[in-house]
Formats: sequence, structure tokens, C-alpha cells
Amino acid sequence: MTKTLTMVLMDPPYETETTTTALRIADAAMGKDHRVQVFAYEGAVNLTMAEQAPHPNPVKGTSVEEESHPTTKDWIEALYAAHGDQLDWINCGLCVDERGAGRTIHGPRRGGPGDFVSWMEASDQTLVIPTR
Amino acid sequence: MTKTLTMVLMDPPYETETTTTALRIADAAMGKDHRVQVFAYEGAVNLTMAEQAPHPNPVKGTSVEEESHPTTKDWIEALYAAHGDQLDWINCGLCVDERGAGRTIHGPRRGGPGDFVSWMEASDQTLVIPTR
Amino acid sequence: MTSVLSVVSTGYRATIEEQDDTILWFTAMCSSAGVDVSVLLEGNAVNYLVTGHDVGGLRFGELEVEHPPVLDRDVADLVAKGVKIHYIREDLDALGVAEDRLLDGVTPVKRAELPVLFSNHGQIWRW
Amino acid sequence: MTSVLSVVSTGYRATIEEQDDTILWFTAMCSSAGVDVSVLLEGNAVNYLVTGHDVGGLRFGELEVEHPPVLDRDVADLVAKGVKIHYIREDLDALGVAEDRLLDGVTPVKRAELPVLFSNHGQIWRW
Repeated sequence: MTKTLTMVLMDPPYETETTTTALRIADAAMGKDHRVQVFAYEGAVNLTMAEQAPHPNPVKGTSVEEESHPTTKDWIEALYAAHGDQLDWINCGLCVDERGAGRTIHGPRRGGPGDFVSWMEASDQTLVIPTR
Repeated sequence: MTKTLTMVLMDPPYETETTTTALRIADAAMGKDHRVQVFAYEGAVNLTMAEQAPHPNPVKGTSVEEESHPTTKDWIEALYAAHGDQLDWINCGLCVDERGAGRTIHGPRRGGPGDFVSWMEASDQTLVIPTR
Repeated sequence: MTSVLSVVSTGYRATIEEQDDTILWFTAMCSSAGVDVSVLLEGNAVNYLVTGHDVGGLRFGELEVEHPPVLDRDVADLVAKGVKIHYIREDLDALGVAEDRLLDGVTPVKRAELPVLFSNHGQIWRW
Repeated sequence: MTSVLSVVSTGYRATIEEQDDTILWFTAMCSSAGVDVSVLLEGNAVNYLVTGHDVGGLRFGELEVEHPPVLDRDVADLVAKGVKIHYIREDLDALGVAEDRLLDGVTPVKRAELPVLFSNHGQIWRW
């Protein structure tokens, strides 16, 4: 039976391994046909910024193509591509404003804690993944 | 006698109190006529994003004007306004790319570790302020 | 609706830059949206209960921070809204803070009592 | 030029998302730019010395991470460049890792020996 999982993320991109773990949980849940709703709070609103771009790695001597470094928005776009109808993503609007993070990939939308509360009420479980 | 201080910052905006402390040190040093060179590495490249905007605070019931919340780029713009000829700021270019953080206020410029090394060699002291 | 315990374990995280505590803020928003939510303050966050917070005077060049965070006021506002506030007694003791310095209407909990507190809530959000 | 000791105290911070360790990377860039820099691995970062790192296989939907971080290789590359690598022996012991599992050419330091190590460098960058 399809369940619905709500997650709160807080870490900015490239800061911890936490986001990786959270996205793996989301991917695995959707792979089993469950629905996932992600509320990105604080620094996590930067995860989906459209202008993220891969770069070469001068330490390894690799070009952009050779380094093949997926950005965080690439990971999230891949989740949308694989499970688009099961994934909903809201970026906390006030957090976006204070970071200048309004330019996102297609998919995430702007919202607030009220949206999170509506999600929580209709979810089978809610998982808070804070920053430290 | 005028001295030159190089600092490395790493924290993204709104994550710790570390950046506040670092900017206070920078402000105090420049207030005594010293030069300060800031190398923003990793998440710290988001500190100077031009599109940061203050927001109202619905918990306190304050409007944007009443809340009067300076963003991090406002703090750094204030440092430039007060001590523009003593402050140099470089955002790590590859860190900017992977974050989509290229739109900054006037002042900071793009660079790399080689610029940091040149600064360090010509500085009286270098202070690394990492993220945790 | 399920009852929620919101655990603030990151005291003073980003409070200067944000002008408030991001978790208390989120908790207040959830309360206003109808969630039956209580708060547990853990670690350094127990110090939010000490009255008389004042970090005024911060400025960079000509830019003054006019509305610095006032964390005891923010907790008192939650109490006034009917949000129950707990704190871990041992964490207060570790800071050497006497209970008579705390704002009114807050409830100490010993660590050994936490499992009962948790079991009285449908969800635990530990931030 | 002054000699620098670059202390990595945040082992595995962001390494998956970055495909490397940001401090080792920065240190390698500084070395290439001519800085006389050595490395001290502290805490969990001592585990970078264990050979055989492999976090391959991570994927999201159709997107595979083709070049996951290989931290022992990255340290070995620094050794090959002539960057001296130290690690804190007690921190390795705390992880229960035997020294014969480490890559070649790295130097243990006891905590009690750190002041001497520090005094042999003109600058300490503790990340």
C-alpha cells in the first residue's frame, strides 16, 4: 500500500553527508511506489538552485567532462526524472529570500510552514533531518 | 603601522555565529587602519549574493521594514562602504560554480587558491576560520 | 491531530544572523497553523530561558543591527500562546544557572523522565 | 617562505557531495602554488589513510555518481607530491585501525608531540 513520507531538510549543499542520505531514503521510498514530500528549510533551499554548474578539478587534472561531478540540483532533477509524479518539493520562501536563492530547477515550489503542516497531517510519517 | 590580515571563511550564511565574529574582527582591524583580505571558500561564497532580500517576520507580526533584518550581503556592503579601500574579497570560483552563486554585490571578485597563496605570502597574519 | 514534541538541541545556532532561533520560529509557525506542539530545550538551548537577553549594539560600519535576537522574549511569547516549554534540568545545572533566573511557566524534565515525555507525544522532531 | 601545517579535523565532511575532501583539495592547490605545507589528520580524518576506500555505486534515478571520492588515493597523491602527512596516533587507535592497513609514507604523531610539531611550522591552519 502506498504511503506518504514528509521530510524536512536543512543542510546547505556540499556541507555534510546528511543530504545524500536523505535523498537516498527518498529515492528508495519512491522506488517502492511511496510518495515523498520534501520541505527544504534554511540552507537546504540552496540545493535546487538552477545555476549550479559542474567544474573541472585542477588537483586531479580533470576537465569538467572527466570530473563528471553531479551538483545537488542534478541529483534532485534525477529524482524528478525517475519519480516525478511521486515527489513534491517546497522551498521555504522566506529562507529563499534571505539567501537570494529564487532561481531553481523546474519542480520545487515556494511555500511556508503552513504547507509543511498540511503535509504532516496527511502523511504516514514525518522525518526531521536537521543541521548541526 | 598598517598591517595586512588574510582570513579564510567557510560557513554559509545563516548557519553559525562564526561569520559574525569574523566580520567583527575584520571591521575592528580596518577601523584601526589595517588591511583585510577575505578568501571565501565553499559555502561562504553565498554570503555576498546580490539577490539576498530581507523578509517580514510573521511570528512577530512585523513587516519587512519593522523587522529591519540585514542580510549577510548587507553587512559586507556596509564594510565596503566604511572601509572600501582597505578590504579585498575573493570568492572561490569553483565553489561559486557548483553553488550557482555567481551574482554578487559589487566588490567581491572571483579567484582561486593561488590568489589566497599570494595574499598569505604578503600578509602579516593569516587566519583560517573553518566550518564544522 | 497528533501531538508533537519539538526538540531544540542547537542553542544559539545562527541566532545573530537570523535575529531569532530558526527552530523556535518554525515551531511557532506550526503552532499558529494548528499543530499541538510542545518544546523541549536541550543543551545550550536551555539558556534561552534566562531572562534579560541583550545582544544589542552590533554594527558593521554604518549598519546597525536594530532588532537583534531576544531569545527569552521569543520563548515567553510561545508560553503566552499556550505552547508548553520543557527543559532538561541536568543541562541547566551543567551551565550553572539557578532556576530562579528563568522565565515563568516552563517545566524542568530530568533525563530519566524523557522516555515518558516522548511517549506522551505522537511525533518527536529533534532539530 | 613560512612553512604551514594544515590540520584536517573534519573527516568525511561533504566528501560524497564534493567527490573529494575540501581541505585536502585546498592543501594540494596551495602546495602546487609553492607553499611549503604539511598535513595533520585529526579525528575521523585519520581513516583517510586506510587503503581500499570505495563508495562506488551511488545513484539517484538514472544518475550515477561516476567518480566518487577516493580519499586514500587523494592522500597518496599528496605523499607523491612530497607533502608530508602526519596523523594522530591516539585517534587511529580510537578507531581500532591497525597501522599495517595504512598507506605508505605517513607519519604518526602522539598528542603529546603536537606542540613540537606546531612549533616546527610558521603557520597552523586548523580546518
